[in-house]
Formats: sequence, structure tokens, C-alpha cells
Amino acid sequence: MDHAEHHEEHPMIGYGTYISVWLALLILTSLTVAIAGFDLGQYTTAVAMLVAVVKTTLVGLYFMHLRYEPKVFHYMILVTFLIMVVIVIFTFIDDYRFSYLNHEVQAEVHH
Amino acid sequence: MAQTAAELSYTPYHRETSAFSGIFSWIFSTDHKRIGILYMISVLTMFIGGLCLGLLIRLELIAPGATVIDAPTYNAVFTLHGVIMIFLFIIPGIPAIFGNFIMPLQIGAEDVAFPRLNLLSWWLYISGAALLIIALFTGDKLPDTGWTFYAPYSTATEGNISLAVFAAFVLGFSSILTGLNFITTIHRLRAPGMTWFRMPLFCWGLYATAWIQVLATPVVGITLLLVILERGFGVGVFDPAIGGDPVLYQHLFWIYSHPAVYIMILPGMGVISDLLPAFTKRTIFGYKAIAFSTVSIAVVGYMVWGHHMFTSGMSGTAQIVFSFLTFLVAIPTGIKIFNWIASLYKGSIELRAPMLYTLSFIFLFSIGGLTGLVLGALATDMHVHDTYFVVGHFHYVMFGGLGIALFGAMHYWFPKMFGKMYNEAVAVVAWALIFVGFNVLYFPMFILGWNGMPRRYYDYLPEFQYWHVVSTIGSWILALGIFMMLFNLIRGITSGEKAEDNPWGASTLEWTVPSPPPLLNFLEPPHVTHGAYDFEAMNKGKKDSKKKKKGKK
Amino acid sequence: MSHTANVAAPAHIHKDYNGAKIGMWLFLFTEVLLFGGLFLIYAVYRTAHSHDFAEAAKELNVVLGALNTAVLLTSSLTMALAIACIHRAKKTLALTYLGITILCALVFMVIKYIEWSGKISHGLYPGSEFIMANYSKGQRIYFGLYYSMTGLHALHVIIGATILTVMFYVIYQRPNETHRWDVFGKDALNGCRVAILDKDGNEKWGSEIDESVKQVHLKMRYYSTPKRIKHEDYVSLENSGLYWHIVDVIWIFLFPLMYLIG
Amino acid sequence: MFLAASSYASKVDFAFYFIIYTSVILLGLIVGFMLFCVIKYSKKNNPVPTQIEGHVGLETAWTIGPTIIVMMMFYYGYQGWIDMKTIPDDAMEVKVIGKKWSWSYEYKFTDNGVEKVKRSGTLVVPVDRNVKLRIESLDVLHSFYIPAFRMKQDAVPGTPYYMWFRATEVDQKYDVFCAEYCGDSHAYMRSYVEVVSADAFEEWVRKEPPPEEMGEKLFHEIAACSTCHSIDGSKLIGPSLKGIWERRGKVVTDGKERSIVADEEYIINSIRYPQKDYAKGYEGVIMTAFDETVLSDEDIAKIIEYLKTLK
Ligand code: HEO
Ligand code: HEM
Ligand SMILES: [Cu+2]
Repeated sequence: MDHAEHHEEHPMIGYGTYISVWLALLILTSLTVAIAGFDLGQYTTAVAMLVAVVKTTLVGLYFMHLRYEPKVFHYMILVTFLIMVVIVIFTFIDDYRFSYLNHEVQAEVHH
Repeated sequence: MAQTAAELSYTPYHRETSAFSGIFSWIFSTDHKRIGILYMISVLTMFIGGLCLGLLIRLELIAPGATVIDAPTYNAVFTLHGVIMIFLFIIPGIPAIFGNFIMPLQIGAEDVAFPRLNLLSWWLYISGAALLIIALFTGDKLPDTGWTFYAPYSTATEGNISLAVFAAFVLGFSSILTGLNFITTIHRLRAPGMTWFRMPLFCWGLYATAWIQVLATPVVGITLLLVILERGFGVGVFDPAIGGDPVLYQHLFWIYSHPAVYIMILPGMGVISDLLPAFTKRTIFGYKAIAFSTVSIAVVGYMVWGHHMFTSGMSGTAQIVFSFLTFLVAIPTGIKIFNWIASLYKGSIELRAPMLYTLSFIFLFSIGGLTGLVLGALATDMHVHDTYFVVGHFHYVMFGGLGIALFGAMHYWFPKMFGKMYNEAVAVVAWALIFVGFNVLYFPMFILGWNGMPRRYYDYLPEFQYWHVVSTIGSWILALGIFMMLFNLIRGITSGEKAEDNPWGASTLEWTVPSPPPLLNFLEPPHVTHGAYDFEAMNKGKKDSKKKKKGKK
Repeated sequence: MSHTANVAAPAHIHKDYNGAKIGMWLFLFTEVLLFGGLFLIYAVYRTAHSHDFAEAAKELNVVLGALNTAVLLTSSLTMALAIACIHRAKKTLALTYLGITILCALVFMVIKYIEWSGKISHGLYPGSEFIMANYSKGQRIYFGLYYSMTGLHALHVIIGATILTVMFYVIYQRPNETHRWDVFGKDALNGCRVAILDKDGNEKWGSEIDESVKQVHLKMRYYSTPKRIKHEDYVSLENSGLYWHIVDVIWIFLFPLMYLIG
Repeated sequence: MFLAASSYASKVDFAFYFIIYTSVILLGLIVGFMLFCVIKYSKKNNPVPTQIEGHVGLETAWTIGPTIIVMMMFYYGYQGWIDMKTIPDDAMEVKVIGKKWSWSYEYKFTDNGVEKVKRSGTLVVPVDRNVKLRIESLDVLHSFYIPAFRMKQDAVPGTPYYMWFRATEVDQKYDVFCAEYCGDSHAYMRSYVEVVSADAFEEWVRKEPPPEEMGEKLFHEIAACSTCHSIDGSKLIGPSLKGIWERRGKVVTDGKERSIVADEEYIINSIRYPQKDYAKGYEGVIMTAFDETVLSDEDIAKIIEYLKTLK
């Protein structure tokens, strides 16, 4: 309750900022589409994901005002992000999920 | 006892009038205390339902062959027993009942951050329970997958799975709302002076739990949704006939359900950390160590889910990694146990009923946890996986851990919630029956499991009968104790003696308000100046305020 | 003294602006992890069947997908602008932007409908005989995931649009403010006086609270001017906005993962 | 203690007893200390408590101590397991097929240069010989469990998984269970391992049942149709097959009822695609589908011959 009294008003964000962010987002989208045209092989997805992360960061920082929010918000988002990473990494350690599905593989551990 | 001025002039929360009357003043109330009571009634009702199913399982297993029910019924009974106990009893259990009632009092708040969401969460709980019951009476065959809903059995069986799974989904939502509410409450509504490290450890337990509720439950939500989609439309992600991988289902299920076991136990551990100081009259040993171990259990708990899948056909590397990390979880848990028993040292110990539950928690949970290590070790789990050893393990940790902590909490906070006292002698006898019955019921399961008795078996080989009979007898002793305990508490509500504001002489904030508390909890806004278990400061504070009062006169 | 505090208190709990936002963000986390589960499944199968996924993705129409991305990004912009306008107490402009946002949601759904119905009419849906007969395991899973993921996302678009419509109505209703206090049973209020004073402090209207009064109900009308705008006026709009943006963010990932695999 | 009859069973047991004994000691110390405190520092004996906030040294000790202990537990667990997971190259392969609700086994062997397959409802293995199991499932998850060997591996439809063992005691018979819940008769999905001498094994593999008995063997043991279909008219999970041959009956196809005659075509379809037509009264009861890899066309013909005898 002690926090309630002094909630900080974040500065007014200009319309211009929003419009520039929007333009950047549109440009990044065209970039992804364009890149998909070239054949970057295994990097295509990596680049597409990188662009998606940049876009998300823009949306988060400006449209969702994260730039102006207290630190707690940032920590909480970090925790969620890390959990997501942990879940993916630990599932991927079980690499039988990829090889087994298509063809037969030995179940032994090779040393 | 002479009534003080404060007592004369306040209305306890349950007498407070509101826009609604009668039962509606409860089921539409947004008061965290009323919602806590609503949860208490509904969760305990579900518990008794699950308990009866458990007794039925045990009765069936008293002899090999058909005894009282047929195989499909038996399979539905253990499925329902598991689903009810997990989703309707143990996960909501302590957070929804005592988290709701006690936590805002402990941090000096008037209510939780989102009272209306809190009510919605209860309604979702009730809807989930109702859906589950509807699932029993509709469809061709009862749901019979076990509480784990493993694919592809769950996507193919003719049992009424979709509705049961949807019920679990709704209950997950209810759990998420509770978690979200508690995190916000603890962040925003702590009273002036209530710093993080002055919070009672119960709040720490709830805080860590709430994060798991928020960050793990959605994963099982989507998994269960996919099971429904699989049944309805054949999307194929878990169905090998279409191209899916059933083992991936297990990954997703346990990504939630292992962290969920810490949703179950952390609030219980919080209760124990609160009860110990109250009955030893000394500060807890290693407050920060306990707080940090709570958080680290929650964190490491995210990385061990694979230990449920050692025989499922997971890669060798994954098995080694998951086994290793499983052992790491034992360390913070051990830290808690050691700090708890150190908190007994040089205390002034009073063996009241809640304290008896506390001590038996430490004993039973340790047995459960230590047998968890047998399961976590690779070689031994290959043998005991899916046997009664596992059944023994999880009843010891869930029932012997959280269940017993819940019983302890029910006795400990009883006077605060109802303003009455139960009969101490009956409470102790009931405790003794529960403690003995519990061990007679579940300990034989370790022996059965080590000897190769698989779980979810309707029938078994004659050589297993001896320990099954012992176990069944234990179930009756346990049930007797539980009914005695419940009876004693209900009698306490109807005709118990009036309780004081702080009958145990405990040090946390909830004991500074009248029993039962008024609608907005505190007659005067609290100002916290010392740690949760600082008995010296508390006693000094009391003397000071007495002096002040005298001075005024 | 203490009892007046009791009565006034609930109002100020709800004023915890940061609390409301934390709650919303926590909810967004659950949304992220809900989709996270699907993305995890996607990642596993994509790794296992990368070739099949690329083949199957050719069935999707990149132009429509890109168009929908642009539509959602634009709607995110107008959403942010609507909030910025409320900040500046420009109600009509805010409503206009909000209207455009809702319109974008509709356009998105129409395009989605065109895409889905086109596919379904070709027999491209999970469990169809066509798919079972002509497609490999990996491709079937791709379509299973395509429908599950975009379907769940579309559901979120619908929910989001509904919330925004409600917000539209709520803002439209402003500046009527309703306050309600239950005084029944609060003995401490007995004998208190409720009054309206003019700017010189003269009482223009007043009344005693006695046992017969059960509730005090105040309906106020004010005009939003930058000075008068309070957090309560837009925290719910901001929270709806946050929800809308997360729907957009999920699409930002879905689009390349579903449409652009080469 | 109960028997341990595979090469790695003793390592499993060692890990088990290591963990159990360590745990018993720890638990004993914990309970002992608790009881000591409860008595020594009871309210009566110690009315004034001493406030002790904590102790860094102790805190460190009971972090490091347990860490060492659990690492040892992990290590022994790993030791036993790595043996189970390292399949010797010279192992003889046996295919294990799980389905609702029976296990069956297939052995490949060469007889005078001809590749042959032996099928059985009991897992017969030679003593002291490495046996590699290729574990498959035809319908849902099962788990192949031999307690005496301390061995378990899930059978996952769509993917084969491997496990191995070496039986150490000759002329023994051990129980095999299914350890993964798989439906109504899960508890009855049992089988046996018979450990025999090497010579006895060779003889057994080569011994074919007379052709006219093969249908019966398939029905009762290998395909184990008999777990769900009785031959005496009683109702089990599925309809009884007593007098099935050329019987007239009603089935439900896509929700519509139609009449059929149980001729050869109908029976073959019922085995290959059981979910197409449901016998009336058994709608929705899922039977395992048998494809060519499990029951060849000749096998089905033999089964039909057998069914003809069930009058
Ligand atoms: C409240 C719930 C709860 C809790 C807290 C735990 C805690 C633990 N569990 Fe358990 N579990 C729970 C509930 C379940 N577990 C299961 C299954 C399960 C399995 C899979 C078994 C299988 O299917 O093959 C493993 C490997 C474990 C391991 C552990 C471990 C290592 C811990 C540790 O957290 C325990 C830590 C505690 C310890 C170690 C004791 C106290 C410490 C002391 C005394 C200090 C000294 C200790 C040392 C030096 C080591 N569990 C299942 C089965 C699900 C199903 O299949 O249906 C359930 C429901
Ligand atoms: C008198 C009380 C109880 C009895 C007699 C009892 C008995 C049993 C038995 C015998 C089984 C094994 C069934 C089988 O594998 O065939 C079982 C399963 C289970 N029990 Fe209990 N139990 C009781 C209370 C509880 C409580 C309090 C909880 C949770 C807190 C619980 C949770 C479970 C779960 C999750 C399962 C697994 C169900 C499944 O396999 O899907 N039980 N119970
Ligand atoms: Cu676990």
C-alpha cells in the first residue's frame, strides 16, 4: 500500500515515436519475407527468429511501455523468458525425439 | 475474561452484512476470508470423496481376483481418486484455503490484490469439479487413464476423457488466478515496514508456489487442450498412427506436473516453518536459508521433470542429466529439514495438536523424500518405476507432507478462523490414529514395489497378498482418525469454547487482530517493526503498548 | 477514526495502478507459456521433419500471411495511439483509434477465414482422408500444428476484439463516474453528513446519514481535461492494450514459423 | 530378499541398499534429534527459550554434506544403469510385441541357410547368453517388466526401443508384467520368461508346432485373441467367437447398422481394420489392428481354419 501513493507517471510518449516504431515493424516484416526468398539454408530460420525477437522488443519497449515501467516488470519478464528457454533446452536434450521419429535408431548409449 | 474495548466494537467478518444475504453473502463475497472458508468447505468435501475412493481401492486389493468391483470400474476409481486428490485437493489445498485466509493477514493487507478474480477462481474451481462429476455420468465409459492422461491411450480410449481433461483445464485456470493474485498481493500490499525478509515463511512458500502456478500450469493447459483436439479432430501431435510422438506428450505433461509437486509441497513447508516457532517460542533457525531454499526448490524443480520418464525411451544423455538434477533438488529440501530440527534446539516446546502434526510432517515427508532418491537414481528407478514403490513415495510426500501440514494448519489457524477452540484431547487421539494408520497403510507399499508389484493393477499374484492386507487394514485406521479429526473440528465450530486472539502466543501478524478478524482485517493499520518470528521484539512491543495504555489512563 | 478507515479502504485498493499492471503482465506470462507449449512441440517436430515442414508450408499463401502481419502491426499501432490519446484526454480521437483497432481485428479474421476455408475445401485439414493418403507423417503434423496454433491465436484475436469492444463502450460512457458506498451496518457512519460544497465552501446540498440510509450513491459527470485524467481512467484500457499487443507478438513468431520455411 | 537373476541385478540392488541404508541412518539421526529436543526442551524442562537466529557454519555443513551424499547416490545409480543401457554387440535379438493385452515374442534363426521366424507366447531364453530385446507396441503404451531381472522398458507404438539382459540362473521361470497402464485388462497382461540351457533353447527354437495346431497357438498365445474373445460363448472385452464361422450378425459401420455374414473377407477385415465395423453392442471398443508385419495372410488363414473348428 505504501507504493500506491507515489505511482510514477511515465512521460508522455509522442505520437511520432509510435509511428516510427510501426514503420520499423513493417520494414522488418518485409525484411523477413524478403530473406525467406533467398536461400540462406539453415540460417533462414535463425535470421527470421532474430528479426521476430527484434520486433517483439520494439513492441514491448514502446507499445507496451516497458521502457518506462519499474524494474520489477523487467525481472519478471526475464524469469518467464528463462523458464521458456529451460523448457526448450531440456526437452531438446532428449534428442531421440528427432531421430527416432523418422528412422530406427539404436537405443544404446554410445561411449 | 473481560472484554476489551476493541472486542466490543467490531463485527467479525462472518457477521458482516453485505449486498447479499444467506448463502449468497458467501458465494458472491469477495472477502478473502470468506473465500478461504468456501475453499475449505469445497476442498475438504472433495478430499472426503477422494478418500472414499481410496478406501474402495484398498478394499478391492484386499485379496487377489475380483473382490468388490470389476476391472473397468477399478480403473476409473483410481483415475478419479488421482484426479480428485491432485487437482481438487492438494493443488488448491493450502494456498486456496490458508493462503487466502491467512496470507493477507500475515502481511498486513486488507484483502488480496484482486478480490473479484479471487472469487472467480473459486467459481472456476467449482465448475471444474462439476465438470468432472458430469464426466462421470455422461459418455459410454468412465474416464480410465490414470491421472496422467498418457497418450495415445487417452486419445484413443472410449472412456469419457475429453470432459475430464477439460475439467482439469478449468481447474488449471483457477490455480493460475490464485497464483497471479498472490504474487501481486505480496508485491503490492505489504503493510508499511513489512519488508521481504520480515515476511513469515508461509508467505515465502506461497510466493514461490504462485510463480510455479503462473509459469507451469499453462503448459499442461495446452497439453490437455491438445488431447481434446486430438480426440475431436485428429491433429496427430501425440498419436503415432498419424505421425505424432507419445513420449513428447509425457515431456509436456511432466514439464507441468513435476513443478506441480512443488506447488503441492512448498505451501506445506511454509506452514511448517510458521508452526515451529509458534510452539517452540523461539525464532526459526536460518530464516534466510529457508527462504532461499524455497526459491531454489522452485527453480531447480523446473529442470527435473524427465525423472518420470526414465523407462519411456528417452535419450541416455537426458536420463543422466535429469537424474543428476533430481538429486540436486534434495539439497535445498535437506537444508529446510535441518533448519527445522535446529529450530527445536533450546526452544520451549509445547506438544499441542498442531505441533504433533508438524513433527510428523518432518518424519513422514523425510521418508517420502528419501524414497524419492531411490526413484531418482537411474538403476533403481528402472526397477521400481510404475510399481507400488512409487505409490508409496508419492503418498508419503503428498499425504504425509502436504496432507499432514494441512491438518496441522487446520488446527493451528482454527481459532483465528472461527474464534472457537476444538477439543485438544480428541485432537491428539485423532492425530495418533492418523499417524499410525498412515504408516501401516503406506509403508507396505515400498515392500510391495521393491518386490515388483506394478501399480494400477486391479489384480495381483497371490504372493503379494500379505502386504496388501496389512495396507488395507492401515487404510481403515487412517480413515477412522481422519473422520475423528473432522468431527472434532466441526464440533469445535458449533460448540467449542471461545478462543482468544492469540491462543498459542505466536508472533506473526495474523495473531494481532481479533479472532475472528473483522471485515477489513485490522482495526488499526499495522506498522511492522520486526521480523516475523522475533519473539523478543514482540514481547517488548506488547509491554510498551500496555505502558502506553496505562499512561493514557 | 479507525472505522472511517474501514469504509474508505476498498476504494483505494482498487486504485493500485501498478498492481493492476503486474496482474496483467502475469496473465500475459501464462499466455506466453500456453503458446510456449505449442512452440516447443513445433520446435521438436520441425527439427525431426525439417524437410516435410518446408514442403507442407508451400501450401500456405505468403501474401495473405504477410498482409495479416501488417494488419496486426497496424492494429497494435492504433491501440498504442488510443492509449496515448486518453493520456492527453482526447476522448474522440481515442475512440477513433480504438475503432480502427477493432476493425483491424475483423479484417484479420476475414483473411484468416479465407485462408482456412480455402485449405479445408481442398481437403487439407487434420485427419482428412486426403491428408492421410497423400502426406507424410511430418507433413500431417505440420498441418495439425498449423490449425492448432493459428486456431488458438485466432481465438485470442476474437477474445481481444471482444475486450476492446467492451472498452470502447466503457470509454464512450465516460465521463460519467459512479461511486457507491455501502453504509449499512457501519454504525460509525451514523450521524455523519454528506454534503456538496461550492468553491467558496458554501453548502449547496447536504443530508444526514441515519439508520434509514443503506447506500450512498454518487453519479458524477465530468469532462476529461488533461488535468483531470487519472490512472483509473485508462489502466483498464492499458491492460486491454497489453493483451492486444501480446496477441500481436505471438503472430510475429507464428508468421515466419508457419509461412516462411524454406 | 527376493531373487535377482540377471547380470546387472546385483548392481541395481547395491544402489538400492546404498540409498536405503544411508537414508535410514539420516532419518535415524533426524528423528533422534527431534525426540531429544522434544524431551529436553519441553515447556516444563525449559520454560525460557533461547533465541538462536542461525549459524553459518552449520548452514554450510548441511549444504555440503548432503551434496556429497547425493552425488554418491547418483553415481551408484548411474553405474548400474549404464550396464543396462550398453547392449553387448554379440547379443541375440528377440522381438517383443506388446498389445492389449498380451506379450508375444519373435525369434529369427537360420535353418539350413533358410531364414525362419519362431513365434511364442513365452519368452524362452538360453542361460548366460546376452539377449537383446526389440520392444514394440501395436496400440497404446505398454511397459515390458521383468522384476527378477530388475529390467523395464516401455513399449511405444510407432517406435521400437531396445533393452538387454543376461539371465544367470538356469531352469527358472519368472513373471513378466506390463507396467504401463493400458486399459481394462492391464493387470492381466502377464507373461513368463523361461531360462533354459543353451541346448534346450536350440531345440525349442527349431521345434515347429504341427500346422493344424498353429492356428490355435496363434489364437491363444501369439496373437492372443483369446484375451478378449472367448471360445465358449461367454462375453469378455469383445464378442465371443464361438460358432463365428459363417454366422449372421449385425455390425455398426460409421454409425449405421448393417447385416453381415462372417465369411473369410469379413474376418480378415476385422483383424486388419477392426475399427471399420463394430459388432453390435461393442461400439467404440478399440481392438488392436494387426498388420502384415505381425500376422501374415497365411497366419490369418490358419486362424480362420481354427475358428472353423469352434462350433
Ligand atoms: C508433494 C509432492 C511430491 C514431492 C515433494 C516429491 C519430491 C520428490 N520426488 Fe516425487 N515428489 C512428489 C510427488 C510425486 N513424485 C512422484 C514420482 C517421482 C519420481 C518418478 C518415479 C517413477 O515414476 O519412476 C521420482 C524420480 C521422484 C523423485 C522425487 C524427489 C527426488 C523428490 C525430492 O524433492 C525429495 C527431497 C526430500 C528429501 C531428500 C528428504 C528430506 C531431506 C533430508 C532428510 C535431508 C537429508 C537428505 C539427503 C542427504 C539426501 N518422484 C509422483 C508420481 C507421479 C505418477 O507417476 O503418478 C508424485 C505424485
Ligand atoms: C485413505 C486415503 C488413501 C488411500 C487408501 C489411498 C490409496 C491409494 C492406492 C492404493 C492407490 C494406487 C492405486 C493403483 O495404483 O492401483 C492410490 C493412487 C493414488 N493416490 Fe491415493 N490413497 C489415499 C489418499 C490419497 C491422497 C490424500 C492423495 C493426494 C494427496 C492421493 C493421491 C493418489 C494419486 C495421485 C494416485 C495415483 C492415481 C493414478 O495412478 O492415476 N491418495 N491411492
Ligand atoms: Cu517429479
